[in-house]
Amino acid sequence: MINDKNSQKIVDIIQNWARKHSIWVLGYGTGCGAIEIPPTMTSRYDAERLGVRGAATPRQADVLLITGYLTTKTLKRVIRVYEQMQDPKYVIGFGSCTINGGMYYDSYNTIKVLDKYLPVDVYINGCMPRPEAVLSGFGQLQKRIAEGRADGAKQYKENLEWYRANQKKIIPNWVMPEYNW
Amino acid sequence: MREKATTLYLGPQHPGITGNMMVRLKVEGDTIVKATTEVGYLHRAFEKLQERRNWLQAFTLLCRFCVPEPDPVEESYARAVELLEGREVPERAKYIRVLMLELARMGAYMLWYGGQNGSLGLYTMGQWSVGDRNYILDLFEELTGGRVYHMYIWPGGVRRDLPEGFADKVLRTMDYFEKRLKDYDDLMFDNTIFQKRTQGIGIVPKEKAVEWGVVGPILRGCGIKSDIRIDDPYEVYDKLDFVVPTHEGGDIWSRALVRREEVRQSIRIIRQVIEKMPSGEIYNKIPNPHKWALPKGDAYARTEAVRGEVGMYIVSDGSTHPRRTHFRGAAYVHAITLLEKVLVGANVADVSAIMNSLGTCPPEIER
Amino acid sequence: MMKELKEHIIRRVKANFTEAEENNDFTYDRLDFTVKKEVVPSLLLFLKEEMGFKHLSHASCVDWLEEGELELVFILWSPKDKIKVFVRTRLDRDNPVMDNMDNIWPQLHTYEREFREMFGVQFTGLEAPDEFILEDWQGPPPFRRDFDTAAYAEKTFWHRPGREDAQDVRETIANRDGEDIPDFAKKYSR
Amino acid sequence: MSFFDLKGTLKPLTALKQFGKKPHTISYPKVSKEAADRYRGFHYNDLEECIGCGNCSTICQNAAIDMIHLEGIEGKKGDSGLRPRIDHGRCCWCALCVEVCPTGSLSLTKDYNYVSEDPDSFLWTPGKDNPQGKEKISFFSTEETSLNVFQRVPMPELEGKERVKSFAEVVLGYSETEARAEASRCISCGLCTEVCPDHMHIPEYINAIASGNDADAVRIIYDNNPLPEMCGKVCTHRCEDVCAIASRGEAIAIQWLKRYATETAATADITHEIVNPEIREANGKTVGIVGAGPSGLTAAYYLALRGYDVTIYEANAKAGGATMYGIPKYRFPIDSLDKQIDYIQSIGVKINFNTKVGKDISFKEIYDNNDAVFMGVGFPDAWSLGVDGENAEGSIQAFRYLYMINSGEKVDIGDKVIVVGGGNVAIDAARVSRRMGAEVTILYRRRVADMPAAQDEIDGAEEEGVTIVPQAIPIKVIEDEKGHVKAVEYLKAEMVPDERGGRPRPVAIEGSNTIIEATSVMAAIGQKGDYSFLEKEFEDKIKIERGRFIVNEKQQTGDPKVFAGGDAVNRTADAISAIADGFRACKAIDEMLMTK
Repeated sequence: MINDKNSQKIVDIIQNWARKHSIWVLGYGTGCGAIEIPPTMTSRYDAERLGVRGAATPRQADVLLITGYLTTKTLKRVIRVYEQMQDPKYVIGFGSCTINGGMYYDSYNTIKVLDKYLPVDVYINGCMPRPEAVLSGFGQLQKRIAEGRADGAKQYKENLEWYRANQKKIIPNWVMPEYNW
Repeated sequence: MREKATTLYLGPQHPGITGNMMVRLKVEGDTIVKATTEVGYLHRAFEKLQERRNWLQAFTLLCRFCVPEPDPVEESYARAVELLEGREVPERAKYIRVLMLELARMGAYMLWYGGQNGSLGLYTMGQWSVGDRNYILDLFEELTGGRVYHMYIWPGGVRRDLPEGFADKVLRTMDYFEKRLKDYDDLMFDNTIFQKRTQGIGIVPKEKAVEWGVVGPILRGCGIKSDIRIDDPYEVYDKLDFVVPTHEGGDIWSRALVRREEVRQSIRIIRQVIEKMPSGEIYNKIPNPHKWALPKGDAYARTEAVRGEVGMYIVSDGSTHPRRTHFRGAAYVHAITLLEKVLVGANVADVSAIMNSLGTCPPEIER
Repeated sequence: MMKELKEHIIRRVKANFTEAEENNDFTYDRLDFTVKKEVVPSLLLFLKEEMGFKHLSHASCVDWLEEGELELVFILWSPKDKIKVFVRTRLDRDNPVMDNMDNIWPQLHTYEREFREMFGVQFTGLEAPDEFILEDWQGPPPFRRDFDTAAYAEKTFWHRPGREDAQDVRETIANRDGEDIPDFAKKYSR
Repeated sequence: MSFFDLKGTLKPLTALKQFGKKPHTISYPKVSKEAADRYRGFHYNDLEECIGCGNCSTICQNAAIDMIHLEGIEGKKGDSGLRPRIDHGRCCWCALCVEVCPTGSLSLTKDYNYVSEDPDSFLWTPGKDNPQGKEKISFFSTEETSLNVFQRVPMPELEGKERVKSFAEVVLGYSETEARAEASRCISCGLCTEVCPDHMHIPEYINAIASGNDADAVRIIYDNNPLPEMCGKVCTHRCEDVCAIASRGEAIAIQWLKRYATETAATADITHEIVNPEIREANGKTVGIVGAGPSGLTAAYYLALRGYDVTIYEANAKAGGATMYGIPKYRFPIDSLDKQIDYIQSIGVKINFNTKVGKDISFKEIYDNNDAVFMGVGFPDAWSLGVDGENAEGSIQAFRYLYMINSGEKVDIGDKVIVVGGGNVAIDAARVSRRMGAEVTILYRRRVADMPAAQDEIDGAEEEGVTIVPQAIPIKVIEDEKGHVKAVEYLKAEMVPDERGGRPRPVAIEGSNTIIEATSVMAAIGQKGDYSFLEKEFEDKIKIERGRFIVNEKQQTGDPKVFAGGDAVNRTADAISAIADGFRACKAIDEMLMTK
């Protein structure tokens, strides 16, 4: 075990460097934004150059891409998926709808402000964001990770009660297991 | 010996699923005995929102109904409005619309190439076809200003004329695709794995197909010649020369063959459109959108998309806002009642391939 | 050609359903029949089995709040004759009950589930779970005209703050020049 | 199919040939592909060109656009002073805002890339936050692509040849369909209301017309203008100058739409029925009004509605003032005026005709017998030319000429008329003379473009065959032996730029004397007031400067009980300003008498 503060710092730097270069994105197309993920991942934009690739299950994934609006029904699944993911984990808000409701600001079935329910590390502007913008988003996330500031998951744990209260306001029928990892 | 039935949840978070939806499978061994589709993960209440917007504002929501191929939705809405209002569309706009629709069809089929193969574990195809699809998106970007959301076909015509040199670019892209399609054939249709995983699987019975509401390439994959472009021609399809391919069999394989041929027909149509396109106006301008009221009544217009018949039913009470809009997506039928029937007896491993082949697209189910 | 076809269909339908009101005003391939709701299943079956309208193109529900009615519309397509027929019926908005028709076309099952959830139309004999698209919904059927989605969204979800300094153009100008817009005129302001 | 399918196994391996090819990957962020020439990226707004009409904000179906105050941008006439701010947490880049922007100041650029960790940083004020965006504009609207309807519905008019045959009204008025179509062009921004002296509720009544509720339109119009049909026919319609649509097209025909709405109420009774004015119970206070011109009538109407006992003293046999006697009947038919006067009388306004204050009744008497007095006395006199021979027979004031024609008197003007001046009175006199069968020439000191008359009036005169000779300064009226006008001598002028920055001045060219034959000469170079009716004690209290009453912002003169309005007060000298004065005075009188 390393207890020394300085050596911990060095370990952090190495860890962050490694994490930065292996961003595995959970394959969950929550909204229409998912349509620009295939072009980003395939040959033309080839996100794998940057260490970004898909992961099939939450436990193997690092990044949860919220590709646009979340309906209340999906929000429930997304929360569950997010809590199943293991640290380190990050959330990217994709497009207008995650910021302030976007086109669906007056819809009775979509949430408007994502960061009330999940900690968001990076927002990407656009509706829909182009692959270049998506890659910039990943770039920003990498920068954040490298600087050790990507602490959304920590925030979530620390403020779990606040997040839970907000989540439960939208999801009246809260039957979900607690994932404690 | 009967095995104990287990329930399997496929989705909403599952790499093999075609979008944000869920299929509840009751399986015995790995044979499905009952499948139930559960949707609603993408319900944004578009039609409710459109009632709050005026007839033009409502148009911008349309392309979000089905993101892989938004143009047929725009086309249906535009045509329904024009039908209700009696608005004429300039000839050139009609040609441009057909060009858009066929490019969109190709783009969506490129995604399907990737999805269908991906569902069988053949990932190379996705790298190729989805990568190549970007060339179509580039064309869209140049023509409409957007890669994915075009918001281009609107009531009265289209928004902007072709930019300079656009026709040549389209033709060059078509040349490229013609070459590439041969590669696709080598990789996909001649591939033993693909053949064995698709032939005789996911069969839609021909005698029931029409009654079950099957449309589009899936119906044609049952050997029934049915295509709105020919049966109920819109825009200028009746002036163009193309073939509606059919294949007997009703399985994934014959649907794939239909689609393979349709991409080629799209290229053919696009070449004709470029050649025949007249010059002239592109837009029969609507009045000030804030005060644009449609006469009382209703109209339904439908368009042939890659998934089959998509349509828009609009009702006007004579005001500036729609009384009701109701979108008909092909997946509304294919992904629920049809999928539930086709999946029975299928192998769990084939579910993803069958879903891809039936063109399930959840956003157009729940809207 | 099309005219004769339409007249033929009207004749056949009227012979079997005397009360059906037709609307033949359309210049394109369309014909409307309005019937009482009790007649709808048998008319649909008749059109499908006898008249070649094999394909159910679409079905829709429209809320006519002011008239206290819900309208059901079925759009049928005949692959043989290449013509559309709209079958329309009106239901009492306060007690919208309709017969289940998913034995005619299986896909009507889905439509009926949607109308039940979104408009509150009850289909007697429809066997399906209550929830279709919505989950844990506690409000009224949301697609009814009297459900205000914007007000609901305002109440239920947060909107991001920071935009409170927005001004109304008309008001700004009126305040500047001391114009009093009378209340009865305000509904015409934008 | 055999168990081992050789072709099916080998064919896919041809994919290996791709190894030799150069990848088509765009190695973003190292390499970046430029967005298309029409790309719909971030907004850019030309803050100078923008007029803050807010049409972008109302078309935005996502409620993404706020109109906000920006530092350094002040509102002015034709500019609300507000500018759009886009919430990128709402925007969907549909560019409808661009399509409906009347000025074309709003456009989209090729920029699209913005990522941030701060969700509050997505509010953007285009133009302010991205001044460099101007170079990257990609998606914009032109006159052709814009969704604004820039062409006005043409107004049916009598042809020039037909017009000169009679005094029939030239402008025929919109039909219902035409009016609805024209009204539906309006984007309801309300910029026009600020310029209207009376601040009429223009967007509201135009919207009412567009949605088919003419009765509501009439009610809204009568809210602060009791003579709207007159305005619909003769107003100077400065509102149309600042119309947002006019920045790239033809302004909404505000004046003609008002005319359309008011004409749907065909008689005074129908008007009364539609407007259904709420008349308050008599409050026992009396107000005396001098002059039944637009300002006096307006003050009288709204005071009567508020329960005052109002009496108007009018020197002439008919009410209407300058609009009755100064404006030719082909522009403003007498029936139309009568209808409006009847309506005003029907709510209880008393008018004493043929009662000249100072002669038939003294001002002091009115002053003493009423709780307040309003003077809407106008400019009954005209300036003379001040050249030799101007008193010759056949030399007449244009204003006086119009008065006589409108009173039904016969005037012999011969067959060659010279009108001197470039204002509306000059044009009116010229066009009336054409109708009397004379050949008419207008002499004007400056260029045609400098003429103060309304452009459509000038065009109308030319269509009717009036000759306009610009840059001509009359120096002499030549008489024949009987003392009758024979000709006019004038000098040609050249325009010299004003060194003080004013508009160019005409300077006579020596030796350019030209003589033009004439049977009569009409001077139309301005009117002036006649305040001889005021007794000495009032003349001191009620201050008069440069021929006009001095009033405060409530139209109150030096004597707190006396209010004034109309031409004798304001410099704009048009009916709508007079109406505004009357309306303001009414409110002030009401406030003064009710708080006492």
